[in-house]
Amino acid sequence: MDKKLQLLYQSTILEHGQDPRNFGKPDRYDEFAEGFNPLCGDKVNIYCKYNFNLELEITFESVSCVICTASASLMTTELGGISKGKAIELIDAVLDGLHCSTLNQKPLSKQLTMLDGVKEFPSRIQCAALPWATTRKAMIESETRLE
Amino acid sequence: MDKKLQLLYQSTILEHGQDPRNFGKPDRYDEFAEGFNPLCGDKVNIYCKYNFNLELEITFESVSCVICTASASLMTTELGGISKGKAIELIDAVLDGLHCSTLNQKPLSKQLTMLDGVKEFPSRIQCAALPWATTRKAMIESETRLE
Amino acid sequence: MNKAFNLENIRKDFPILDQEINGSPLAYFDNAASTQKPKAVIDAIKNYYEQDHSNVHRGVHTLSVRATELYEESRTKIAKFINANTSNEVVFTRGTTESINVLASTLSGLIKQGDEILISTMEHHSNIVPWQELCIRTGAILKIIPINKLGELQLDSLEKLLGKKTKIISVTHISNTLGTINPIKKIIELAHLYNAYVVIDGAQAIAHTPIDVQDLDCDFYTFSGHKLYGPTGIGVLYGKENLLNKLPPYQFGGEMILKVTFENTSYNSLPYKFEAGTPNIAGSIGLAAAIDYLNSLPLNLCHQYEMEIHDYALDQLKSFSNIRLIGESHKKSPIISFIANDIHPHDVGTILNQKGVAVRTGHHCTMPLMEFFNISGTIRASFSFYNTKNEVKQLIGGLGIAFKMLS
Amino acid sequence: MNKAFNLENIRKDFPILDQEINGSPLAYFDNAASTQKPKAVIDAIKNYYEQDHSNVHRGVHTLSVRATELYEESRTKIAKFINANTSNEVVFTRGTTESINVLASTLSGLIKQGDEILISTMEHHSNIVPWQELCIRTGAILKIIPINKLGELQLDSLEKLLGKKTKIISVTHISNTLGTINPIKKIIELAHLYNAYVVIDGAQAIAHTPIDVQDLDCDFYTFSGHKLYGPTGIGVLYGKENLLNKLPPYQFGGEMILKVTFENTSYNSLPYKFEAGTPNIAGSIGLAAAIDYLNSLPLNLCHQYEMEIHDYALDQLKSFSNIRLIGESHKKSPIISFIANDIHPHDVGTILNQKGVAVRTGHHCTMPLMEFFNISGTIRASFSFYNTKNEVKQLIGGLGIAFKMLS
Ligand SMILES: Cc1ncc(COP(=O)(O)O)c(C=O)c1O
Ligand SMILES: Cc1ncc(COP(=O)(O)O)c(C=O)c1O
Repeated sequence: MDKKLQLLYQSTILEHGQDPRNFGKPDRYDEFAEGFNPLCGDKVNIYCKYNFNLELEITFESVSCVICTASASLMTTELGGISKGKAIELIDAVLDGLHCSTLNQKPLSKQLTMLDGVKEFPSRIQCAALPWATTRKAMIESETRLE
Repeated sequence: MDKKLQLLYQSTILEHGQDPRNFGKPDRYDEFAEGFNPLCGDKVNIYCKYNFNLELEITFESVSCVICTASASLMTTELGGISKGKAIELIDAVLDGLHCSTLNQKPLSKQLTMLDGVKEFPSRIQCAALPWATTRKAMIESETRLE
Repeated sequence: MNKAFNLENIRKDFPILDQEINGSPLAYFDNAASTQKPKAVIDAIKNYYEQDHSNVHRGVHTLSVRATELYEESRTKIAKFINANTSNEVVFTRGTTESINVLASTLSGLIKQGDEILISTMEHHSNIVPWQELCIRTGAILKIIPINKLGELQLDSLEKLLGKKTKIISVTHISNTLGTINPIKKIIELAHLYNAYVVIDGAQAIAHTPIDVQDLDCDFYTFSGHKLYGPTGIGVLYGKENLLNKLPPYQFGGEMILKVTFENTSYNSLPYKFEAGTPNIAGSIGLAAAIDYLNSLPLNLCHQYEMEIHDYALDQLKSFSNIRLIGESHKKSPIISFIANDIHPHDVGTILNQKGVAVRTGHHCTMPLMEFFNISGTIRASFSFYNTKNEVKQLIGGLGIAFKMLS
Repeated sequence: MNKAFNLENIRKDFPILDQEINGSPLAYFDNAASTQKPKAVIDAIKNYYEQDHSNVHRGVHTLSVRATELYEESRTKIAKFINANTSNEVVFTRGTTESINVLASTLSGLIKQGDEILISTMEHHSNIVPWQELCIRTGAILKIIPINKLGELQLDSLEKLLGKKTKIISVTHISNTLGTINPIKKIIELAHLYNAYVVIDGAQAIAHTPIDVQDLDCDFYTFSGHKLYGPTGIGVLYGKENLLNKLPPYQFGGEMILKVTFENTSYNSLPYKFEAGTPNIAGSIGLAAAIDYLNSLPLNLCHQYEMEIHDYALDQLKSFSNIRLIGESHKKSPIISFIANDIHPHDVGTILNQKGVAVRTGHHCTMPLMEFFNISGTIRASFSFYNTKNEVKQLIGGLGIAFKMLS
């Protein structure tokens, strides 16, 4: 089968896309944002909560394609348990990797670099980026609200 | 010199264009209309008066090119002294001759058929037609006003 | 028309079709979004710029006269194509969206608070949002003509919605998502019983069915050149002469004026009143060339053939058990929308493209319709007379791969 | 730039120039109305339709991705050409007229009764009528910045007109009739002292002088593609990002929305908020090709050369004693307007055309300016870098014949 397609739809991605982790809306959360891709209609809701150690607990809901869902699912597994500052750093690295450079060259986990497969499909980059950008929005907007 | 140009700017036309007959605004008039060519800015005012025999006396004022001025001047010499009905018939023949057929084939005076020279210059046909159309407007609109 | 339909020749007229995408021949099934251009259209634009270009309407010199003649000839051809009464009824716009915006903006003077505007559930955003804005501006109320599960407009509900307050009905002739052909002649008849104006969104219909605006008796008809094998950036607003005369101008500037002073400005007559500024001259000429091209084909056979391809594809799609059709109207144009169980249209679109097949996936600018069907988007294959059965087979093959990969 | 200016090569780039009109070689001096197109522009449009066409922004398939990339690349090139801060500040329109209409329409929310809008005596109708309409709608007052007999804007009068009530100043960068180059940087500075927004009509300037919107600090800058060697039907509205963000959308429909429900609609971000419906994709690509072409030339030398031709023509015209120049500003672009005693411009235009010379005659869509000079029209020769001294001689010869014939 097609090489590029196989890179895009690697088993990890398909698996996360079809059986996403940390899916759902928690009863209580500290930060929230809604992400929307007007081009395809994909929707993502992001919920962030911080425990007493200020470690992130993050979940999401979405109506979205495999790429977007998998990206969100992978994201939650990566961001869970780290601090907000670290999370934003990681998000920025991923967004830069998706839009400008490549994820491969970044100090990222193996499962994240798999998202590089999307590079061959320019119209799908925003699918992969949407959950990350939405989480960033949730985190940053809550700060401006506090100010 | 150029044949077509010489047909357009025949001596009669140049002469009428530079020394128009029946130019000016009368103290009293029965019908009036303003003609305007938005493409070049030419303006013609037409004044119609009827004597006790119901014969037309027609004068005009204009800021216009040679073709338009000559056409107006020629028109006044042709329409002066005839009845309104006859005048409209003549106007319609000329407008049809200018826009659709040729003046040559119509029962018109020699000086009017000279306006056929304009046919080779499509952008100038409206210059020749403007005074005639304006006179028609003056005559017809006054009727609707009376109704 | 005694001309024969010759697929092979037709395909040669469209240079873009002859290419490979990701190693497979291009199968272009995105015709409802935009049709491809025959060589005749491309050449008309090229020739215009290489030989005749100048600004229109304002010059005595030869190029200006030629450009003006070509531009006005285009208008006349288009008027004839839709059987308008006079070419004054053909106003050039950028496309359907602008045409509808012109109407929603200029009709608003006739609308009072509490008046009602009717549109339907299946409208394209371009035939929704301008009317929403009109309602916000005027206090009018937007009412929605419902559809049934097959994606058919509910005429009986329309009859109930119609009333003395109904001022405008704006509906699509053919749905870009469902393919439904609406009974617009009947709708126009009903609306006119209540003296409501009828606007028809003809963006999809113009390429798939002959349009006779006089027979339809519609007040306004709108379409885009780029969906009729013509250039981008050009479209048409047809309006009955007496109605267009009643409306105020939309944009202001050169061409549309008669006389300007700082105190007072008077407007030009139709259609120039609605065409401010230098128009898309090459666009109009290209659109007329598209119409000339279509007229050179056995157009009714082309329309028949498109439906054959549609029916063939529909039949083939039945081999997949996971497919749900969206839009099963009894009267349809060559558009098929479907979803495949839990598989997202976007993923299918990407895989199909990898096999050379171009389909559109998503909401197709009909989000309220998506809401009605409770889906986020569909996979849409829309056909033209240049499509082939082999291309349909390519689509079916690609779907097989996609479904295997994604489920 | 070390490139040399090579007239012969440049002329070869413009296919239309190589033709005869009425038996004489074409001498095209109607560049202020519309410029001709280099082969590079025509080819870009052709290639687009032959290889890459599809609708933009909504597809996952290759053609749609290509079309979108080409379209957005065009925006970026244009942004760079005028040194916009981001390509979000470049909105595609049909042309200058539409750009100004968008502004006059969307700025009206910021205007109250009694507010003042300033324009000048030398404006094109497209920069007069939209503001007149805005004033009628809002009760604002239109004030006119006067000019002197040379056709120069009176800066001291402007300073007197400026006040707390001044909300918008909209002036032309270069007058299409007079050739006057206005001191817009100074005007913008003055206006900003009063927090007025400045709109610049750049229709003429864009082809004759480098534009740096950031250096100018103008709020809005508008121009047409067809006057910059690009296609018809495409133009640009530049606006500062924060200002464009403040303005409401202009037209409504596809592309410009984020989400549509029948209850509520939210709008897309810049620049899409202002681009409803399928845009003139080929037009944008053609305009970018024009900019690429211009960038391949020694553009400053081209501008210099145009002024040489202008000066040469001016000098030659002095041999006629019956000529009166209209527009003698100290800072001029390559446009010459004149009248000849009692001879009507139209008659001169017709005779010149018979000799292959294309000039524009009439009011040039600046009727109030004609009133100021108390004339009904002028003969206008407007130059491009593809014009030659021989063509100027042809003009002078034609004028000799015309004057002899008509006086
Ligand atoms: C039914 C319908 N209406 C309106 C439009 C808008 O047309 P355009 O984008 O050409 O303005 C489209 C196409 O996208 C359509 O399919
Ligand atoms: C100074 C000026 N402003 C505005 C316009 C209008 O431009 P367009 O007709 O391309 O919209 C023109 C050209 O005709 C012009 O010269």
